[in-house]
Amino acid sequence: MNRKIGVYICECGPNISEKIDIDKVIEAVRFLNDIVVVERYKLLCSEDGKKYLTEQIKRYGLTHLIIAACSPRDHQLTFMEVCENAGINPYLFQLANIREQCVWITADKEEATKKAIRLTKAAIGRVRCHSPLEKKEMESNPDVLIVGGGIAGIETSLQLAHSDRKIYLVEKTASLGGLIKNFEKTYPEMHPCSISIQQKIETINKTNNIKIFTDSEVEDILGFFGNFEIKVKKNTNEKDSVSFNVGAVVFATGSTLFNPNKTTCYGYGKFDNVLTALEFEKMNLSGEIVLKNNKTPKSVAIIHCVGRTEKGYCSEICCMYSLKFARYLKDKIPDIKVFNFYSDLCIPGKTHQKFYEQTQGKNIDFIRAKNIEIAKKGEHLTITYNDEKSGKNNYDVDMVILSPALEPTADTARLAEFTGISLGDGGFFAEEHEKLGPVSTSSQGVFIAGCSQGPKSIPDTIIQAEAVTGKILSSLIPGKKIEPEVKVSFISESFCIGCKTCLDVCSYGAITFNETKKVSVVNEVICRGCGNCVAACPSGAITLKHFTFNQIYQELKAAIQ
Amino acid sequence: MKKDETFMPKILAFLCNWCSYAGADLAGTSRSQYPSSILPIRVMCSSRVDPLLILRAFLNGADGVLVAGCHPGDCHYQEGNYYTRRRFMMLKKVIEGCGLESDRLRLSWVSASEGSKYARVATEFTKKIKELGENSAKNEIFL
Amino acid sequence: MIKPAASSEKKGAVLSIKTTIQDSIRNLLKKGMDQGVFDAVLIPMRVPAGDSFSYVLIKDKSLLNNAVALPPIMSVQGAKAVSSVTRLGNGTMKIAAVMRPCEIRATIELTKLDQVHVENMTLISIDCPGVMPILDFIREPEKAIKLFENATKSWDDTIMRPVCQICDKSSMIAGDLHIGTLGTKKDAFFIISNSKKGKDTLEKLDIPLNGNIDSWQIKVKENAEEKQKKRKKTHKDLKTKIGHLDNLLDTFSQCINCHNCMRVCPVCYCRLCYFDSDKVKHPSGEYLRRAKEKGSIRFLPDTTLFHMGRMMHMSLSCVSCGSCEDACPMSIPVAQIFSMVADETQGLFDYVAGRSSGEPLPLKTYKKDELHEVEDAHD
Amino acid sequence: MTKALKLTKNTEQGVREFVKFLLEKGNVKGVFTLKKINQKGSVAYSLITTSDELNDAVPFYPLMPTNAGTLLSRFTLNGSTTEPIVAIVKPCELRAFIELIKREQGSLENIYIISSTCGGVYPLKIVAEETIEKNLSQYWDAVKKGEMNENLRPACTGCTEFTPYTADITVDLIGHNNLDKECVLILNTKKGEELAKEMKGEFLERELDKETLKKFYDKRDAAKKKLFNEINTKMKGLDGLIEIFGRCIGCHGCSTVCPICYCKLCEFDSSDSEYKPSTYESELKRRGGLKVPPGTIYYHLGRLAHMGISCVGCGSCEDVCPVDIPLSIIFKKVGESIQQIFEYIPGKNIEEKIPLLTYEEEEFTEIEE
Repeated sequence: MNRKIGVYICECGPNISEKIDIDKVIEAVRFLNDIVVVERYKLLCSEDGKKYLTEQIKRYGLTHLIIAACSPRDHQLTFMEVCENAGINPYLFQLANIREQCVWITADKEEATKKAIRLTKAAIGRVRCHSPLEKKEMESNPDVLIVGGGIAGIETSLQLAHSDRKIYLVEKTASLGGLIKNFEKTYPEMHPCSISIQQKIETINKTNNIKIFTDSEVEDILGFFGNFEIKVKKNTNEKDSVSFNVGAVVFATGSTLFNPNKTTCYGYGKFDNVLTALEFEKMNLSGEIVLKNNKTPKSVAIIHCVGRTEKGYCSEICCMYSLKFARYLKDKIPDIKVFNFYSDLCIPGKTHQKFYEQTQGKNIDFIRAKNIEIAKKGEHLTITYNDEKSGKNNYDVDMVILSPALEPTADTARLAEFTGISLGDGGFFAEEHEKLGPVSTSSQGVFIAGCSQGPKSIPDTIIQAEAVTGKILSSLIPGKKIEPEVKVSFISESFCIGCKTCLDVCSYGAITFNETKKVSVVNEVICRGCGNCVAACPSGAITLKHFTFNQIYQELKAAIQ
Repeated sequence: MKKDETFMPKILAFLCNWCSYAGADLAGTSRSQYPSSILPIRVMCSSRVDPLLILRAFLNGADGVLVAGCHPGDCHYQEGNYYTRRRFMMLKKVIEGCGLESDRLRLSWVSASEGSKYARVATEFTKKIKELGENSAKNEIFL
Repeated sequence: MIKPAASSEKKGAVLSIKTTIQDSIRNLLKKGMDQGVFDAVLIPMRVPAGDSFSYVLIKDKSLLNNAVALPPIMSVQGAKAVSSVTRLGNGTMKIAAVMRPCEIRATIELTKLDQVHVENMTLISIDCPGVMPILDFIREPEKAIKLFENATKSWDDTIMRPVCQICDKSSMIAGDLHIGTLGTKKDAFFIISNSKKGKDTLEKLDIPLNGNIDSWQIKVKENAEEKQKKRKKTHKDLKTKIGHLDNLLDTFSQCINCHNCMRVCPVCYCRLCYFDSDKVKHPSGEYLRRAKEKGSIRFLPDTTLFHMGRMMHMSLSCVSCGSCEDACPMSIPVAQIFSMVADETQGLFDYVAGRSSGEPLPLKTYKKDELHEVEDAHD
Repeated sequence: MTKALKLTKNTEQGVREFVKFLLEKGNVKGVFTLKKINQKGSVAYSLITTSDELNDAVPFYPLMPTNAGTLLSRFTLNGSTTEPIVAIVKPCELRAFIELIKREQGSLENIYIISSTCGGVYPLKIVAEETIEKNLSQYWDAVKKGEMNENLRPACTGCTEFTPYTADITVDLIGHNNLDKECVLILNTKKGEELAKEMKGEFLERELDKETLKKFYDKRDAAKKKLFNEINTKMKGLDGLIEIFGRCIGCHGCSTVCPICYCKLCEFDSSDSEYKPSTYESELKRRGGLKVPPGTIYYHLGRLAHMGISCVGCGSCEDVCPVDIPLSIIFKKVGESIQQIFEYIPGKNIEEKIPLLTYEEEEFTEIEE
């Protein structure tokens, strides 16, 4: 191919023009092979600049474009768009970053000019090896599978149902509502809870485009973003299974409580009147707080942080709901004595401190304790512990409520395996990125919301449900095709020796093995284009489009010569 | 190796797009100053940096090669940088085992918010390379 | 049989030697570079450790001082070096390549397979007394240099590779220019043009082609005839020795399948050899089946198939350079066997590998009326 | 204590009869072992299916024509063996095979492995020189006494991995005094025990003698250190490397015979490694001259980077080098230094991942400055 490369150097107002000798840069690259024009311009990213570039491309019949200007993080897309509109494939363009990483880091004009020349030459060296890449488009299914009928699943379903798509909501128990349908009130405002969740369930039942499967489990998930094939089976009838297609999957499988049986010190399951938080919520919702012998308790101990050491993390919400329990108890049995045994109090948030103070005010004891043990003593339960100052101590109470850590539900691992995502700390679903991608996962089109991602409060759960909704609404638009990444890996069949090295290092399960041909194959829709497999392959059989060995090598060679 | 005060080394810096390239940009926008010896090469992930690319750069006369990526655990692609670290460690051993200067290779984790760290690494590394002098592979005929 | 160029085409000059012939050649090349006749020179040079020679493409004239036009060994066959420089195209540099006759011939073979592009290259050969086995040199370089020097003077081939000892094409065959050292006076050598390009080059170097090269021609002819006799005899002996399949198998039984012979062969140009490809990798059942047929098979099997297959693939282009034998860790006389087979296969088509770039590869062409002896007799 | 089977035959004869028995019983359908293949005394690995042919088997011949790891890989590359076979191989060959299996280049299924403590092998040139037979009695004498032999492959002289890790049956050779009177097969695995079960002989509890092997190890280790030190004095800087590799003729025979180099087409032979005319031109502008073909140092360093992690130190590379480059010691030295950082012994454990295909979150924090 006869290349015609145009090189344009942006003055970026005074930003670049005052810091280097642009004319020297022009001189240095003007006579390189394939260069047909080298010009400077005051501000290439401006509307005028873009118009100018378009005219230049047409005037010189450019096949490749080099712009020496700012960081590609700023205007790469701007200029790629210019290329596209002017009829050059946008991948036959390269941006040399002579601003952020060149003129702004030194006051030495001469050095900066030399470096700008090197960077521009590097970009030219690279662009010579560029190949045009074509945008890929794929039909996508806008429908969504939501696994888990708790507050996260319900909220996501309701939000998404407003857009033009079908929602499949799969719940493994007989009814929707998850854990919180057992809660009488929510902290800190102590508003009724079970009523509002009932209302949501009614709405969901009335919404036409939400199909609900209760007593059901997801049996298989195949495919990728835009085109997942789902199989759901009824728990009650093995043979009763349904298949349908969706474009995205949301895991809202929530959490379950750490089983206090795993530590013997609490006597859970052994002594009467030792309850878990959930058992207590249920008792409270039923109306009456009573002991096994139907008497009203006179004193209650609430034990925080049950299982925290074993699990290795703080479950965030236990302290707050323990305070709520103290409120329930005081409201229903005003004379009751309540002891809170905690190791660290976790009361973050703008309203929680106030709630804690109000709870404290009602003559409720907070004891920082270690080595808690519970023994039976007649009708009572004796709590032995070490406190901060006075050493070993004990109290007798009528009832003990344990506030255990939250842990992922049993099917978390199974669902993760279906979709090739990994499990993070504590066995919860691993998010794509702790900070930058908290509701996405390593598998495109698979999202996580609520406690399946980690212990969290109801408001945080709803935030995630809404975030997932946003992600799906913006990426999976009914009638619009999806554009998978084009800068992906490609494996040459004739070079591949079939050692599966690439399968091992790929974080996305984007590579599969063709057993007949004994070669690895990249699924271009799943590949994210990191290039890890390329560096891992000893045969040089893998190419990462737009980051080929030759492209990078020519760039670096031109840079150091 | 010749020592020369005016020697301006040529150091290639493979920067991952998401963390280190952004960090290097930040060094610029906050006007952190560092030597112009550093020549950035943007890659999507540090794990794309094939040890053979580094070897080729080295034998082509690059005075130093810096590979920078997201901090462990922060990789945009989840775990690429853990592989980078292993490959890099191994390459260093190969270079060292063959009696070459493995100090010409450096691995650094630079996040998008660590502009000043990037400037510091660039400055330190340049200083180190200046001490080592020019890479003799540059003019070697029998490679 | 060699078809010598008509003597009218062969014109040469007699140049005087001031210090050594090597120096004179260097000066000639320098002059060429000074006058812009060549931009670069491809020529052997001693490696820094002194234990070998390597082709170096030289642009910096001062490096020519270390160049050696006729080193005692052939570490890399020159055609491979030419291919490395020009396989992907002619480039813009005008290059003078100084090589041995068999290296030039291999280069000519590669032009027919598009593996070299010599339009911008001037191929210069030199009268060759043979090369020493590479290990003889590596083990005692200084001694080897002395031995070779003496052998060059006396044209004594006893220290050379066996296949060099039976080489009957050790002088000008193809190429553009030739440096003649046979039949000269002590302080002179010949430079002979063999093509229009060669003639033009000498013109540009102000070397008039009016020298008397008769003594060289006579000596070359004598030498070739003597070697041809020796070659025929050696091949005959070899044939009686390995002429039977059992003997052939026995000869190759020591082969360890390293394929070095193929890798260093200048005319084995495939990127991936058929005999290294998936086509020769069988399922275990196949190996077991073959073992059961005979009670036992050598593993890997098909060693002889490899060598004979290679003969099929490349013997028509074999220039008997001997690289294969030099590279064989098991000291199998590969080069001698291949030279014998090559003489026979090339003889079939009256073809001499590398004699002329105008001669098409025999298997790429045919004559309507030929080779009836292989046909079934028909009425 | 491990189960063992003692036969009152000289060791080689004993093993020969053992595998004959296996073949005749039908426990295995083939025997993969070294065998004399002609009158001249050439030895090659063979796949033997009849007991008559086993008479020429020389299972412990001190020669490695090809690393058997490569051969077993070739045998099982396109699916594990359809019928059971027993393979008698050297420890480094077994380790190479395991490394290849980790790379999906073969399968152990249906293969019984017999290995031995290994006294090392001679360079192949000894075959060309036809002097091996002369050395044999001296060789076995030294092995018997647990002493080192001279003139072995340099890689063997410095080999400290002479005991197999994962063989089903290990034959006691090094320091085994009664080598010529008895044959001791140590049955390491259930598979091995099962195989030997019906063989006539004395079953006993026996392990390799740790003390003898430790002494032998110390000798080898000292020899290795000496070899490494020698090479270290030469491998100084780029100039040193060029001194060593300058005579490389680029045949890539080292990679062809390397059991770990398993690629279909080596990256260094691919078009990616070719220079364009324009590349030559720009290189010449800078350097004034360039070795042709170029890339020698790149090739050797690159190969180290590719296979050093799995180098089993068999020494095949050096044996086929037409220009006597001390490859095996260089590769062994650099290979071991890489392997040490990952605490990895190639081929020791089939379950252990190749270090470059896995990682730990907390490691090598020191290299990130």
